[in-house]
Amino acid sequence: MKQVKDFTIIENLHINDCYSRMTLTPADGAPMPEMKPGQFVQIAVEKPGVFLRRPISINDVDYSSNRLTLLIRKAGKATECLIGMEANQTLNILLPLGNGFSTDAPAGSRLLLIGGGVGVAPLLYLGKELKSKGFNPEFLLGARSAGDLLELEDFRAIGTVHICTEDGSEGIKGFVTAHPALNSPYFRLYCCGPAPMMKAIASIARDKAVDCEVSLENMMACGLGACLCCVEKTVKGNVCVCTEGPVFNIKSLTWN
Amino acid sequence: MKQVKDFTIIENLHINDCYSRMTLTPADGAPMPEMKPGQFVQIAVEKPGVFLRRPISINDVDYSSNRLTLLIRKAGKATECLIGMEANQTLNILLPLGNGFSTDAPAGSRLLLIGGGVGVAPLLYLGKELKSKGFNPEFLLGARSAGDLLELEDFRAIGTVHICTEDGSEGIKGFVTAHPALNSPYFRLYCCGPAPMMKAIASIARDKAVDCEVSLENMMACGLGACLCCVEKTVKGNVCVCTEGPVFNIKSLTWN
Amino acid sequence: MANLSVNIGSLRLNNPVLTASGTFGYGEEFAPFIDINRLGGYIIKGTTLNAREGNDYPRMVETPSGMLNAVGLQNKGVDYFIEHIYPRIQVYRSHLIVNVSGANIDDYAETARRLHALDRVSAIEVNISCPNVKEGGMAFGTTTQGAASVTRAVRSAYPDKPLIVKLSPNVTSIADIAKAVEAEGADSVSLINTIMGMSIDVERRRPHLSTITGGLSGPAVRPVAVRMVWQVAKAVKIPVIGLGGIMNGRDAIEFMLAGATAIEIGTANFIDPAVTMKVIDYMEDYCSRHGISDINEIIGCI
Amino acid sequence: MANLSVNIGSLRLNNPVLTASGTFGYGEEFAPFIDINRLGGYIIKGTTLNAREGNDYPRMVETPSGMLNAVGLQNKGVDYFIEHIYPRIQVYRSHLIVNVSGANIDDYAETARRLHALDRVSAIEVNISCPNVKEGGMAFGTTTQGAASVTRAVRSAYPDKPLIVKLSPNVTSIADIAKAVEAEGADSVSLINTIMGMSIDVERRRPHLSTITGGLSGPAVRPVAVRMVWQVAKAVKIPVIGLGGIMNGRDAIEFMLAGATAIEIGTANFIDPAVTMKVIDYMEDYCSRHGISDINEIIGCI
Ligand SMILES: Cc1cc2nc3c(=O)[nH]c(=O)nc-3n(C[C@H](O)[C@H](O)[C@H](O)COP(=O)(O)OP(=O)(O)OC[C@H]3O[C@@H](n4cnc5c(N)ncnc54)[C@H](O)[C@@H]3O)c2cc1C
Ligand SMILES: Cc1cc2nc3c(=O)[nH]c(=O)nc-3n(C[C@H](O)[C@H](O)[C@H](O)COP(=O)(O)OP(=O)(O)OC[C@H]3O[C@@H](n4cnc5c(N)ncnc54)[C@H](O)[C@@H]3O)c2cc1C
Ligand SMILES: Cc1cc2nc3c(=O)[nH]c(=O)nc-3n(C[C@H](O)[C@H](O)[C@H](O)COP(=O)(O)O)c2cc1C
Ligand SMILES: Cc1cc2nc3c(=O)[nH]c(=O)nc-3n(C[C@H](O)[C@H](O)[C@H](O)COP(=O)(O)O)c2cc1C
Ligand code: FES
Ligand code: FES
Repeated sequence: MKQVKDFTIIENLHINDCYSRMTLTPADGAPMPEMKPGQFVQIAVEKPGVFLRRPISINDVDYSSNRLTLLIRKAGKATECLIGMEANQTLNILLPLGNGFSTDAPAGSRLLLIGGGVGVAPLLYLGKELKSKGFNPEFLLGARSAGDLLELEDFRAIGTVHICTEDGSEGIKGFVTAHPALNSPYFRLYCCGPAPMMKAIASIARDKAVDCEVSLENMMACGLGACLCCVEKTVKGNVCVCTEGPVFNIKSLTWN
Repeated sequence: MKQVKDFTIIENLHINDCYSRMTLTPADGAPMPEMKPGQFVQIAVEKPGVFLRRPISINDVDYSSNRLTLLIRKAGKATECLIGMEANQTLNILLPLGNGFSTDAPAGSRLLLIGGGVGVAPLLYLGKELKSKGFNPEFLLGARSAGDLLELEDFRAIGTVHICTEDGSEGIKGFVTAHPALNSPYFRLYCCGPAPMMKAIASIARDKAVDCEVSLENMMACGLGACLCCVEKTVKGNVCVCTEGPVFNIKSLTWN
Repeated sequence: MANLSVNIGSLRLNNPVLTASGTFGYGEEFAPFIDINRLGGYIIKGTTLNAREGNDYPRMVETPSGMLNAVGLQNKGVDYFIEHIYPRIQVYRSHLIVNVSGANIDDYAETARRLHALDRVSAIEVNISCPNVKEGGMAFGTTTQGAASVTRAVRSAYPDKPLIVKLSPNVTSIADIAKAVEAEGADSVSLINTIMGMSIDVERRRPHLSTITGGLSGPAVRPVAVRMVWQVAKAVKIPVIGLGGIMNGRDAIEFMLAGATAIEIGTANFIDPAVTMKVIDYMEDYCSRHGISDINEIIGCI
Repeated sequence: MANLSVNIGSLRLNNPVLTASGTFGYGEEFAPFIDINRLGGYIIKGTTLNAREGNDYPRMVETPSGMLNAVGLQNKGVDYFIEHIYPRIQVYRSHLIVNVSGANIDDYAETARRLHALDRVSAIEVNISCPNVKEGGMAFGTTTQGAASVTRAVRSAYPDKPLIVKLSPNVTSIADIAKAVEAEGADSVSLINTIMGMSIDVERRRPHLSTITGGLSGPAVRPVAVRMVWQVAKAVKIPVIGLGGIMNGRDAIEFMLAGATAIEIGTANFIDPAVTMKVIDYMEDYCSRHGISDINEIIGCI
């Protein structure tokens, strides 16, 4: 059930100038609602010049410690403010939102989770969930350079991690789309990252007739399907990314 | 010379829920400009819902330690935010603004400085200045109750302090206008506080033909005499409180 | 406790709090956060005769204390509404008000006619003021003749039930438009719709919205909306419904003091999906703090 | 470094940055903070034929991302200006532009005539759009006839020197007003003046301003201003001066992309008295980042 809740920041780890990993727990101590990998939250950011809530993916959830983790990249005023926040401060959060990734597949399916930049955020929780369902998810992570590879150790703890960096400072030099891992036969690709990357992966998946889910980051106002601002053109017409997405099977999109 | 400067908060002392005393020093370490008692500053407050700068009186200045002190009362969003700030945070301040009180008087003149609530703010620096000029300023301070009497020890260090509280919890019960001290022959009254109090004091001063200066708190936008928003009706017509005030001799006002 | 109920023509609202069309979906979206039955009423998405896909993405951009939108009346048409959505949402006891738009006068009238049959639709709000569609929409709302002719046609297609006409702020004299609409038999006017605005991405040197211009809403527009409500309330005898930038109870009372009998909450639903309940609470508290036994006392009392 | 100079009719500005009337005093007030000579020009307080006391206090109230003002053209009249203020401020090398208002057409024309003689007044900006005075002011700015007749009278009283007409946003079609003004020989139009708004103190149940309504300025109005500049720039051939909510260099560029040849900075001067210099710096930086050799290239280029 969707809810608006105050959360207390337990830790806000500055990964580097541009990223932080924030761990939160409900301020009232009540158990968090159930969340699915690929869902997101909407955060109210108390900062002059910020009016609407900001959508942020669910990076990780730990029900036993009642903690939610978010991965935030500095993109503008709101995200900069979030990165600058400190433990014990409070954030008002609307959650959980959106549909989430599919986690069903035939037993033993090979699954590849492809993330670029801060797009890796939803893949950690997805990877854990897939692993707990008995799969051996693999990751293909891309970033500008080694320093922008986020949560690498956490991903490695789940499964094989393939890496690309644009400057070659770690893994293979170049974009993820050029990584040889993509030549392996996967049952499904999951992808979250910049739009050009997702479109390139979608095109590869189409060519190979591999199932593929992408997570979109359209601009949002309400996050609830009420305002119709966040629409994406699909085979069904314009649909709300905040309710019918953010995860879409590429078959339903009109990317060509 | 007026300037816009970043100041670092050295200390923000919470006197109680509603008041704080903030000590600041220029962030760049440069010496502060010269300031006169009765002048004020305009503070940019970084808080959603606050757009204009906020005018605050100069409570005290210490050139030797290069420190400025402000006394702030919670009146709304901006002042609440200021009261909640912490040491080492930075504030952008426009200063010094306005004309200031007269500090000349025949040697040995008896001078009474009357303050109500946070209106005592400019009287501390004024008292010190008058004392340094060889006068023995007296104070008549009023507040709702004992807990709202601000900086009492600082005032006592300068001169005799007469006190009124509305609930009688300290000094004489009632408004300052009823205090017997007002029956003494003073050369000049200085007054800063709520408008009804200043009008009552002005009327007493007029009756006794005593010189009297009041410090007005009209709503301001620019603080520089540029917008003409802060005007007060005077015998010369509408004049800007931010440049021709905030201190006015009651003779120039049209209060009757 | 003070009486909060107010009348919009023959429509009795339990309290003055409505939701603004296009910002509250079909109500259902807010069921996790509020008790919809506690609302004075809820105004749902703009409905047109035929289905509309709306404008291309991007449709939204944040602006200082507000946002521009260019949704463009995306909806599945009145028949789809009647068949699929109405049956679902009529379970709410609160007054359901349908917002109606059209590309031409016949469309408006026909949509209104089809809605007239629905018992659980308490009123319609005719949007003659949408800045985000090419044909019709705002064009009708910016001239007294245009506003009058839409109202006349809808009035005859939608007799005996409360008819609210929603006015555009993009005009020289909104009071004149309101008078024209009143003369044609509208039971109430609501205002304001969004103000036409524009925002440009200076790094990419292109507009933020696919449609170049869009409609400005949120607290940025509130001073303009309050002024217009005040002007219209003085000019007409029918009740005025005020909206535009209401973020909390204080803002809602501001509109009522300016002359609004009821208010609508729009963009604020995006910031706090439970805001409507808080506004009702505030009204109760405001009345008790000010010794007001009936909220009708404060309407237009400045 | 890129060329920043632009032309407003025969007036060549070193850069597009002007100050908005009523927000920059007579310039002197800002001398401690900026190099006035570095401005493209500075537009000073609204000047009328006779002295005016302006409206009663309170004249100002803060609103979300903006403010309402109701100063009401307080000034000592054109003769006082010529005798006492002009001699003092003509020392600045930057272009001095006087903003002119009037209660009737003759007042406008006569004020313009007296200013015409002053060598160091580079241009006048005729304010047909002030919402804060009872007579005249905005009334002229809200009809094409009114706007045309003021422009005609001022044009003949103020020949051969640059004449800018400042437009009101409180209209249905600002492009029509601009065209009417262009047809009467204005060399440029500037827009927007403030949008009429209102704010109420709900605890005291009375308006915040002595005049009930006032003019809204600040970033809240920027999307509306950008939209209007874009509409007007497409409708007229004379250069457009854009303003309304410009807080920084990005905002200034936004107006130029929408079609403004120059821009004015108003309310932002209250927040940061040095903002004008920062805007000029930003323009230089923007041009170099984007490989623009002449800022005229970006005017209206979206
Ligand atoms: C479903 C979803 C999940 C996301 N997950 C993450 C995440 O896990 N971590 C992360 O760092 N970022 C995530 N984002 C992106 C994040 O929402 C934006 O970076 C953020 O809103 C920018 O706000 P700002 O004030 O910092 O930047 P601004 O200065 O407002 O804008 C910078 C850029 O951010 C984008 N943006 C601004 N407002 C919105 C909005 N309301 N909705 C969507 N995009 C916007 C625009 O493209 C804009 O150009 C996600 C976005 C979506 C839609
Ligand atoms: C010359 C001068 C000196 C002052 N000195 C002090 C001082 O030393 N300590 C102190 O605590 N307060 C002082 N004030 C008052 C202080 O400026 C206001 O309390 C403050 O601006 C309120 O801002 P806010 O956002 O907290 O409240 P808001 O919610 O904005 O408003 C609360 C009330 O504060 C007043 N106010 C709001 N904005 C302004 C403004 N721009 N200018 C003037 N008044 C405003 C209004 O009366 C309003 O009703 C002074 C005011 C002036 C003009
Ligand atoms: C995303 C969005 C969609 C809207 N859709 C409609 C609509 O379909 N019909 C209508 O009459 N008004 C529509 N509006 C206007 C609102 O109902 C309201 O008039 C306006 O937003 C001002 O109120 P606010 O500032 O409280 O949002 C829409 C507004 C927004 C923000
Ligand atoms: C306090 C104040 C006084 C103003 N006085 C005048 C004036 O005398 N003449 C005029 O043409 N415009 C006047 N204006 C309008 C501004 O010049 C400008 O058009 C408006 O404020 C919008 O720009 P901004 O948002 O950058 O302030 C005034 C605005 C303010 C805020
Ligand atoms: S963000 Fe409002 S419908 Fe998706
Ligand atoms: S505050 Fe602008 S003139 Fe005084």
